[in-house]
Order: sequence, then C-alpha cells, then structure tokens
Amino acid sequence: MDFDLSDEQRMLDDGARRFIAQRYDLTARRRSVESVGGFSRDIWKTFAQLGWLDVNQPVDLMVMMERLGHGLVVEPYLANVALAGGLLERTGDPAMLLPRLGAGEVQLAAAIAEPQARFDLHDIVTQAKPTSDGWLLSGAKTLVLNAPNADWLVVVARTSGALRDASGLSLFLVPAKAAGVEIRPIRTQDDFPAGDVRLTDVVVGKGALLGARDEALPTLQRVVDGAMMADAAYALGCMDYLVAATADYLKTRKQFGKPLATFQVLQHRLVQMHAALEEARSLVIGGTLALDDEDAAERLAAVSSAKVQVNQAARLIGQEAIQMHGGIGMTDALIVGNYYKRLLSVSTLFGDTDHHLGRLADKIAA
Amino acid sequence: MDFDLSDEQRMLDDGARRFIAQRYDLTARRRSVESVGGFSRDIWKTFAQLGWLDVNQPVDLMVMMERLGHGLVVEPYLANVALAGGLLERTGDPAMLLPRLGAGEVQLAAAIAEPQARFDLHDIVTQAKPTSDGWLLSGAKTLVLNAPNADWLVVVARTSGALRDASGLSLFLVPAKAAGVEIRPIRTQDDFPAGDVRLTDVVVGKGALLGARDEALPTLQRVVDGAMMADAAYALGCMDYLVAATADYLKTRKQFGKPLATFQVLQHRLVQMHAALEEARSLVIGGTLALDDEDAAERLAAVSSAKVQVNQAARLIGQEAIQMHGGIGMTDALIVGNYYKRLLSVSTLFGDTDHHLGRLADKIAA
Amino acid sequence: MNLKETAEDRAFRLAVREFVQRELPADIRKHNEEGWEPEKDEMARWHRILARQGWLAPSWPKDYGGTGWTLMQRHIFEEECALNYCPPVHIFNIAMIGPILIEYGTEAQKQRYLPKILDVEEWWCQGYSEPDAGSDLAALKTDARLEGDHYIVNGTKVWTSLAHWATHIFCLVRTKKDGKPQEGISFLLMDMTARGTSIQPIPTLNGQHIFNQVVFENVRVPKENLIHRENEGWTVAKSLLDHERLFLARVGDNKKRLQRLKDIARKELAHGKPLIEHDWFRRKLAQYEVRVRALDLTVLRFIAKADSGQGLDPSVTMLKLAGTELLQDLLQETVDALGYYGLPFQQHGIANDELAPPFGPEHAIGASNARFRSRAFTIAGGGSEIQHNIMAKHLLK
Amino acid sequence: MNLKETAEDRAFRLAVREFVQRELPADIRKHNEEGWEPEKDEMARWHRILARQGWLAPSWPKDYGGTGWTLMQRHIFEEECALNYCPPVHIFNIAMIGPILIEYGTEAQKQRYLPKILDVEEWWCQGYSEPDAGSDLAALKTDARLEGDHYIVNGTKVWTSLAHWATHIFCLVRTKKDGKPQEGISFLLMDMTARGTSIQPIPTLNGQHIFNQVVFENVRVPKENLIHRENEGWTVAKSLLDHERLFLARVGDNKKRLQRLKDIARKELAHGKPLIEHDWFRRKLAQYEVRVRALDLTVLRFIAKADSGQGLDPSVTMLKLAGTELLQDLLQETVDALGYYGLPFQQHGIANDELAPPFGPEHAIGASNARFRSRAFTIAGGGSEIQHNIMAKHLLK
Repeated sequence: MDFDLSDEQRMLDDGARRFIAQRYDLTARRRSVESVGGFSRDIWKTFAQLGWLDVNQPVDLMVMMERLGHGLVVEPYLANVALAGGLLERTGDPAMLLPRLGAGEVQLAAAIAEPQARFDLHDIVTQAKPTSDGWLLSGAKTLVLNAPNADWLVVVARTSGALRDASGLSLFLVPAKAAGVEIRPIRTQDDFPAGDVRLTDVVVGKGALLGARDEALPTLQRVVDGAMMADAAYALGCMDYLVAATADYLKTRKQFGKPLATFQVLQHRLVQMHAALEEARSLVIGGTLALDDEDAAERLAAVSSAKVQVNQAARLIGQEAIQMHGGIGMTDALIVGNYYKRLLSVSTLFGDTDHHLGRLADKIAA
Repeated sequence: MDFDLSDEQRMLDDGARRFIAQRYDLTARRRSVESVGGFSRDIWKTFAQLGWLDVNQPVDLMVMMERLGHGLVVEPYLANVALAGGLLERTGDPAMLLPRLGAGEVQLAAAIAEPQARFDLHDIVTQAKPTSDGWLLSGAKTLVLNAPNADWLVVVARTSGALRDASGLSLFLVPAKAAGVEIRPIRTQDDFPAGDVRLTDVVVGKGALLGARDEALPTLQRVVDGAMMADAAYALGCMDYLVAATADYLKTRKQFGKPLATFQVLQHRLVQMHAALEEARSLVIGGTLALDDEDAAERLAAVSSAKVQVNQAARLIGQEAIQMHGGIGMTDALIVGNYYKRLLSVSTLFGDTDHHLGRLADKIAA
Repeated sequence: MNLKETAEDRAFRLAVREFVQRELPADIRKHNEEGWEPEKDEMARWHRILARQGWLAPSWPKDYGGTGWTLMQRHIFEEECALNYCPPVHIFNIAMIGPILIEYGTEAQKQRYLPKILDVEEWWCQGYSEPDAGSDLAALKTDARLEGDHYIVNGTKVWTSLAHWATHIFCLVRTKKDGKPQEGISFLLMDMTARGTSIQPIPTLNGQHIFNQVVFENVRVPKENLIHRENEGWTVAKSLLDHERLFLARVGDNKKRLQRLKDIARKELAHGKPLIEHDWFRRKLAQYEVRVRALDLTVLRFIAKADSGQGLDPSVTMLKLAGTELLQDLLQETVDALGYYGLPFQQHGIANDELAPPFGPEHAIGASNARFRSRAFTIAGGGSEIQHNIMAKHLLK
Repeated sequence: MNLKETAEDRAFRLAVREFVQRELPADIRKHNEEGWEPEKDEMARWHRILARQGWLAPSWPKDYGGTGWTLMQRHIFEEECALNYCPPVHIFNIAMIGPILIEYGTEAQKQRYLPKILDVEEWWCQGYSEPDAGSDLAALKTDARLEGDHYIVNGTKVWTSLAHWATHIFCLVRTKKDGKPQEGISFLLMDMTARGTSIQPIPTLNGQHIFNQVVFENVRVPKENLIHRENEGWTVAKSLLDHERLFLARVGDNKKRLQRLKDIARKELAHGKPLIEHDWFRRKLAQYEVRVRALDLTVLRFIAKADSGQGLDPSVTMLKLAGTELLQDLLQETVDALGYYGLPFQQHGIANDELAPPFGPEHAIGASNARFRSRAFTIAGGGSEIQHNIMAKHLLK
C-alpha cells in the first residue's frame, strides 16, 4: 500500500503548483472570467504546451485537478479533458479529436443531463432515429458544461428502449454548428460557461456514433465516475485553500481586543473543517484508485462514498469559511465567497448527497 | 391563546414540586428502586391521598409528569395512570377499576407491544378466540411496563383480520393471576419494572371485552398518544434538571485553573442544550393540547412532532450532560447518569425518531 | 392553557390577510415569492399602501402613528405579511431610528423626522460597523469633533446596508478618546447629501448591491443632530426595543419557504417521479415541519408571556439563532430540490444580461440568490456566535 | 499510488486471521461479540495464547519481546483481532508501563518487571487522575516525601480503571510544591498490596465495576521504584509513543460493529419486514459505511506515511475523535435497531440475578451495556475537548 505520488506525478503537481502561483492570481482569474467564453485562450494554449490537456490517467487527473481547485481555475478543464475527452478516449475517438484537444485546438462539451433526469444517467428522452445514411437527433439537454464554447458536442441519446431503460443508449459526436443545434448560454453560479442544448432534427452521419449502439451506459457511467472524482479532487484544492485561509484570518483578525484564533469555539470549528477535509482526501484517493477496478460494486462503493464525503465536507467548509470570515466573507472583495460558490456547485454536480447515499443504500445486501 | 396554567393546575404543580423537594431525594429514590416491585407502596399511597392517581386531563397529566420527571420518580405512574388508566377511561371501565386505581388499591399494566411489532400498534399476533361464554387468549407481549406488579392486565388482541390489519383489534381485561398468564419480570435500564407476558389459552369471560369488538385501534392510538405526551412531559422535567445541573457543574468545577464555565465551547454547547429543551417544551405543550383535537391529521402532526423533538433533545441533552460532567458523569455516584438512562428510554418508548418522522412523512400530501 | 387563536385575533388575522391579498401589487408579490430582495421602488409602493392604512409602523406608540396592537397582533400581522409574500418594511426607518427618536429625540427632532418616515419620503441607513469594529462596536473610530455649532466627522463605515437608497444615516461616532471605549461614543443624525460624504458599493458574493462603505471627510453635522447626550450614544444604540427580538425568528418567512419547498418538490422529478413522493425526501420535509412548528410555538409562547405582562423570556435570544439557521437550511434545501437548475447564476436587475438570463423553470429563478443572501442572516445584526455568548451569559449567571 | 495490500501484508493478514480464528476460545469470542467488556480471566487466557505466539507486545522492541512489525503489520494485527472479536490486550501493561520501562527504566527495573508482564503474572493500573485533576494532570496533589530509602505516599487517585485487577500501579506523585506545577511531579512504581493502599469501586452508570478510587495512606515505596529522575515524571508521562495514537481510531471495532448492526437489521422487523429492507434505514447504513471507509483510509494513509519514514501526520489527533464518535453512534444505532429489546437492564456477571436476566433475542443481550460503556470513550484518555484543543493549536500555530 502506498499513497505516494510517482516522480512524474510529482512533476505534474509541482508544475501546476508553480503555474498557479506565478500566473493565476486574482486578477488573472478575473480576466479569464471576463473573457469571451469565460476563459483565457492564452492560458488554454499554455495548458496545451505543458501537456496538461493530454492527461487522462485517474491519479494524474486527481493531481492536476486538486491544483486547479486550489487556484480556483475557471478554464474548462473538467468539461474538455475529464468529461468529453474521457468519453472519446473510451469510444476509440473515431474523429481523431483527442490529439487536437491535447493541442488546445478544439473545445468540447458532453451533453448528458436532461431536465427531467436529475442525476440519473439513464433517464434519457433525447432520441436518435436511424436514417438511410446516419441519424436524426432530437431532444433537450441541460447544464451542458462548456456548451457555448464547444466545437463538438458528445451527445447521449436513446436509440432503443423506453425512458429510464438501462440499455438503449448511444453516444454521438455532433458538430456544435450543425443545423438544428440550439445552445442557450448561461454562466454557472461559480463562473463556468454552460448552457441548455436543444436538438431539433439534427442530421449526423453514420460515423457520428461513438462506441457500440445501445450500450453506452456502462461507458458513460465510468467516465462520469471519473469526472466526478476529478471534480472531487478540485474540491479538495478548494477546501484546502479555505481551511488555510480561515486559519490565517483567525490568526490576524482581532475582535474584542483579541485575535479570533483565541476563541475556543472558532478553534474547535476549524478542527472540524480540517478533519472533514482530511477524510474527504482519503476517500477521493480511494475513489480515484478504484476507477479502474473491475469489480463494479467496489467501484460504486468507493466513488459514491468519496462523493458523499466531499459533498458534505464542501458544504461544511464553505459555510463555515463564510461564517468565520463574517461580513467580508459575504462579499466579492474576498475570494473566499468564490470558493464557497464553487464548492456548492461541486456538491450538486454529478449527484448530490441524497443521490449518492441512495446509490450506496441500494447496494446493501438485504 | 394562553400558555398559563389554571389555578388548579398550578396547585397540582406546586404540590408535586413540594413533594419532590421534601420527600423524594436521592436516598428515597434509591429506596423505592430497591423495594419489592421496584417502587414504594408508601409513596404510592401518598399519591392516592393527594389525588394524583385520579389525574386524567391532558394538561393536568403534563404538569404532573413534568414534576415527576424532574424528581426522576420511579413509581409506576405512567403505566397505571396514563396507559392502563387511559384505556379503562375510554372504554367505560366496566369492572369499576378506576376508583380503586385512584385509591391506590390496584396495580395495572397495559400489554400492548409485541416482539415483531416494533412500534406499530396494529401489528398484533395475539389472538382472542370467542368461546361459548367468553374468550380464549393466546400470544406474547413484550416490555409491558409494570407487568410484575400488576393485578390486572389490559391486553390488545386480534379478534379478526390478518396481522397488521388496522381493524380486528379488541381490548381485554385479564387478571394477572389467571391461569395461562406467565410474566417474566425484568427491570428497564432506567429502573422501571417491566416484563414479557405470555398468554397461553387464557380463559376470560364475556365481560372481559373492553369497548367495541374489532374497533380498538382508534382508542388505543389516542391513549398511546396521550401516554406518549405524558412521558414527553416527564422528559421535559429530566432535561430541565440536566441543563440546570450541567450549568451548575460548569460554574463550580475548575480545570486548568479556571471554572469550566469560562470555556466558550462548553458555553455554546450549553446554549444548544437549553434551546433544544425550550423547543421541546413548546411542542409538548402543543402536542398535549392537541390530544383532544377532533382533527386526526392535526393530532398526529402535533404529537409526532413533539415526540421527534423530545427524542432528539433527550439524546442531545443526555449525552452532553454526561460528556460535560466528564468521568463523574459516567458513574452511579451522580444522578446525572440516571437521568440520561431515563431519557434514552423515553426516546425509544412509544416510537423512536425514525418511527415518528416516518409517521409524519406518510401524511405529507404529494 | 389554550392554543386556539382568540376570536378577536382570528378576526384580526383575516382582516390583515384580506387587506394584504387585496392591496399587495402582483408584481411585488411575484418578485418576493421568487426569492429576490425587494427593489427600493417596490418597498416604497408597499410602504405607501401600509401608510395609508396606518400600518406602516405598528410598533410605534399610537400618538406617533403606531397601531397600539398587542404583540400577538403584531406577530399575526408580520406572519400574514410574510405568508403572502409582502416585502419587509425598511427596518432602519421603522424598527430602528423611529423608536430611537421617540425615546431619545427632542420634540424638534421628532417633528422634523418622524413624519417624513411615515410619508415614505426619507430613507435611513445605519452607520455602526467599521472596518476594525464588526461585532465589537465599542472599537469604533469614526471621529466627531465639535467646532462651534457643528460636529466635524471623519471616518469610515462598512457593511452599511442600502446606504445607496438612503437620504439619511444614523451614526455612532467617537467624541471622546480616553476612558472606557463605550463611554466616548455619541449618536448623530446625518444627511447623506452632506458635502464630504461618499459611498462605495461592496458587491456581495452573489453579485448583489446591498452593502456599502460610507466615507466621511470633514462632514459638518449641525450640533442639534445629536441624539441624547454627548458620549452617551452607547445607551441609545443599546436601547433598541427588546421586544423586537421576538420578531427575529422569521416565523412567517420560514413557513412560506417550507411551503414553497413542498411546491417545488411536487414539480421536480427524481428517478422518474416527483421528489415529494420519495420517502427519503418526505422524511426531510417532516424534519423541517418539526423545526418550523417548534419555532412557531416557541415564539407564540414568548409573545403570550410578554402580552400577559410576565415580561420577556430571557431565552428570546435563541429565536434569532433557531429562525435564521432554519431559514438558511430551507433555502439551501430548495436549491437542492432543483437539481441542476440550482446551479446557474441568475440575477435580478441584470436579467437581460447575456450572462444571467432567467433559466430553467419559473420556480427555479430566484432560489440560488435567496440562498446566498441568507448566509448573511447568521452574521449580521449580532452574529450567531455573539448570540450564543449572550445566551450563555444568561444561563451561567 | 496503490491501495492494494502488498502480497506480504496480505499473507501476514491471513496468518493472523488463521491464528486468531484457531486459537481464540469460543466463549471469549461470544462474550466480546455480544458487547461485554472482557473479564480478567478471559483477558489472561487470551494474553497467554498471544504470549506463546510472541504476539503479546508487538510494539515493544524485539530485544524486549516485541515483534519488530511495521506499523502496517501492527495495524493489520489489531484489525484482524478486532474483526474476530478478540478481547483487547491490557493497555496499562502493554501500551503504557512496558514502553515506559523500556525507555526510562534502569536495567534492574526492566529485569524485575518486563518478564512478569509477558508471563501474564503481574497486572498494572494507572494512577494519574485525581479528584481535582481530571484532564488537567498538572494540578495533581498526591504527595510523596522521601524518608531515607522510601517515599512516603499520601493521596487519592480516581477513575483508576481496573485497579481491582492490578498487582501494581504506576503513579504520578508530587515531590515538589513550588515552581511550575509540571515541574514537581515524579513517576513511581507501586505495589497494590503495600500497606496503606485501599481501593473503593466507583460503579458506572450502567452498573459495571471498571473505575476505582485508590487511596494511599503513608504508603512506603522503595526509592528504587522511581522511574527516571525525581521531579521529571511529567516527561515520562508525556513520552507515550506518538505512534500509539494511530491505533486510537478503533478501525477494526468500528468495522465489526457496523457489520453486527447490519446483521441485527436483517433480523429485526419494522412495519412487517426486516429493518434492512427499508430505504430509510439503508441510507443510514450507507452513511455509516462512508464514515467507516473514511476512517479506515485515513488511518492507512497516516500509517503508510509513518512506515515510509515521512513521520507522523500532525492530524493524527483527529483519529481518536472520529473513531470514538463513530463507535458511539454505531453502538447507539445498534440499540435503536433493537426497538423495545434495547430497553431492559442486562448485565453480565449478574446474569442470574432476578433483576437482570438475559432478555430478548440473543443478539440483543449486550448491546445496551456496550452503548453506555462507549460514552466514556470521548471522556477518557484525553477527552474530545482536549483533542480539539490540541489539534487547534497545531492548525493555528
């Protein structure tokens, strides 16, 4: 048993750490948020040059995402690399997009969730009907991360079966500019570009099918589990930042003539934040390393446990950081609020606590 | 709207308060526990003389029980007056036992719960078969409060329908000494006499039926709701004692050269104990006053809400009292542990938190 | 004991309900229902409607335009307003400076200011907090130096809610630097348009403009704007009616937010059926029902006690704690019920902005914002930690 | 990174498992499984079995009879013992006085005492706490005055766990009254049979005899029983191996108690079907699974770090907090799963007493007792408040 990073992983970690320290201060981050599409094309190019857009091994991704989370990076890494990239990776990438993703030349988005589906991956209304020379896609997707920037969409659609059937789902590669694709852009509360996507009789060729027809769910589940752990690692970075920032604030801020750090109630609450973070860290490592486990039950237990703990820790740490910073924590002046908002999104994305407790509960042997 | 006691209720309250202060110190209580049957016949006689065994109005019972709880009185008041007495009261008391109960001349016990039933009143296996001149009862009851002392048992049995049917239940008055009645005595963790009761072909006459045949459940439910609120009031007394005892301990006990009361963490936790108690008090008043409400849905909402809050407050206050007293709280030397044990029993008796949250959840309109 | 509303109170409740349902403009109701803070214009319109009815300042003495209601009536009024999605009244006008003027103001001060509040002409804000004096007011530094007939005021106030709406500000300033920190504080009324006064918005983490920083540079304040005596402003600031604490539990808000959560749970799906049909979700609702009921009855208990002349229960401090935490939990639960529709940034006022269009079902629009806003409830007005300290002092005295 | 157990560790685990399953007497296993504390006789029998195998004191250096295991092996051993319901070893012997003798004892002291521990002949208890010195050890007052070759000891120790089993007690005593409170403390080995030593049981709230009060009246202790130097007993008491803190999380206990809770939930009914078939109960189990898994992995993380020479993670303090609270919750949940069968008073040792016969299904018998006992876990050995203080000091340094 060994919890140490390999030399390459350590280099990745150091590199990302250096990048954040040197290139991604508050001003740079704000500039990214305010850029067209909500991220900096320059920084994205740098990511490509550093080889970060080729990362796909679970532990590498965990290392990378924790660093990005610590810097609260808004560039659409999760959407491109973990989600859409992960789906292409596992379905053979017939259009050879991964090298272009690695070079920073294309932007991708995975259109998975639907308005009625909540967090169920198999709750899919969107239809793909076979035509003589391809497919006709129709349906609606919601909160598609990076949709407004995407050149290509990876779309989950139903090719057979009834709503909520586990089989009958297929993946399609759809040009974002295709006729009948309508993207309604929004920004998430934590400053990421996203959008609703409506598909109306979108025509794609036979080659648009990714992977085996009707059998997309297992692939989708594994990629989403992976993206979930990647986002959980991002949350570790955020929580690590907040626990340290709160400790610093308690040491410097005075009230009633004494540093806040001398108030025992705040001390104990800081300890609870820290403990929640450390337990989350253990489970994210466990979940990440289970992603390649062939035992589906153990995989589910490991990733959903990690997700539950991260969601709960994210809420606790985010809310306590705000509360313990007091008024200033409620403002945009301090970045603490931005971390809190990101942590709230993490705690919903890919399933909230109730969803994953339910998933774990369903698997307990009666 | 008025939360004040009537003059008579205030007199009852004062009388009980005086009795506890003058007659029921730790030594007296221990003497009761160690008496045959686990209570003092002398004290019981005094209760009768003071008219306390005739109490049956909800608010009177609440007042009385809170005082008994504050003194951690072990005399079997709940079993006799609230439970068995309540059932007789609502079924016309054909055997004229209530006056004798009021005079302290008989001991009663209500045999309600069954081993498989958990907290469901209608989950009844015990059978009562009609014979030419009465009934034949067979079955098993568990945790029958006051069973070892009882002269008479009020037994819930099935006269028709299947296990867990709401209708088909009837109430019977059974002499504890009747042939075929076997009582296995135990003491509860909080020092109350109780027992398992096994009925094997117990013969009773036609007159043993209490109330309408097959239709006992609504009566049973109302009496149990009433007993539940009475026991909740007892818990208020216990919690009131513990919050005050903990505050006193914090003020007097020193650690690291300072009174415990100066530690902010303990201060804030004491505040949470107090708040939990005050909310419980509000809901117990609400539940008690709803007992006579004709609207069954409102009655259920009021009593189950009170029960949930009392159960939760009982756990919080009991555990925190032990924790904040430290080592001495874990011992039999201090009565704090006895209050804690009683509060744990309260939080199970008549249904734990999960049971009552489920009851409330079932009634939410979809 | 009797928990039934008296016939009089019941009639009063129905009258209030009938009034607010009839008079509250539909657009204001909708805006509030969605979870947005009221705009100034909405507040002003609603204030005028209440003023016409004589209900704008129920807590003031009758002679000054109040209603003479019992606390129970006041509670019923507040609850019915909240349940029907009325915007709150401007507390700095009604609950703070009004009562202070009535208790400590000179006749001239009362004549000058009170009518303008009831006429909805002047808007006040509160200048207490400073950059280095948050919950610890006694540490404040804003300096007021008497020169002839004027105080010359220099300093900075922060977290000044809605200063950008205000025509006036009531301030705690330091008029003496030696002695105990509390002793050198005075209470001044200031005109926001006075030369040397400037306002900087402090945007909240969810992009709202509520807080401000207010800077005074050599602002001249006529001596007659002093309230009570010089160096005794601490007494004035502390005098806020204890009874107001009965209304910090936000019972009505909590009730309506629970109701709205249920409504949303009937519409949002999980695993193919409405959220509210899932036992695990219903159990959460049940737990909220218990908390709302506990809060409600506790408030009623304390109000009945005060109305019957038995004084204010010292546990009244717990009401703000319980009520604000419950509201925070309910508002977060509401966002959670929305699933992915809880994630978009949606902001009123920039609703046509390309970055924050209304998104998702109508019931989702204001939920995220209301939740963020609610984090301030346990910080402002004496944070939860301070409330715990106060309560502990009482329990351990 | 790799969370698979190495082949060596796996083989070690299987060897331990095979050994304990083969060697642990069935009656001891059953008694522990039910949730009872071990009897002295059970502990002694199990100690002798471990001693024969050379596994009684794994943490001691090999030269003194230890095993030379890695921390990971030690962890696996502890976990397998717990999972198979072995009784714990007597910590005062193995984890406390043994390591202290090894670090601070003279050769003569080691020769005299260590073999008797490994032979399961002598039993120690710990004389630290006093009536007015609970978690605050420096306040202790027990007086030791040197007269010739003996210390004359007078004073009272409380919460002395299992003193009634002990042949010896290691004590902190005061040998100097001026100066800093920590500076005048010395560490003495004492014979429990020495004249002037008396024991009073302090029954626990659930009727168990665990704690005692030990009174010393002019007890004569040979000077050579002093450990380390006079007035430096504080250093000795504080020296307890940091690594022991890795094992305070009780991972094995927590795992087996969760397993047992599930087993019970398969047997106990609610609303006509097994508890475990209810979604609301399964969600509670799921939350416990998350907590157990988090604790387990965190312990493994810290152990792997220490074994690889990167030192002890300063967060190790959180392990006792998380592990003891989890165990308390699991044990209470187990009682709750029993419904009414959680209520009877059941006590081992007085099982034939008419007041406490075994009652209800077999799986119910020890549950209530184990739950009560567990309340002490967050009080003893540095209460949770102290652990929080220590951890906070580290985080805020």
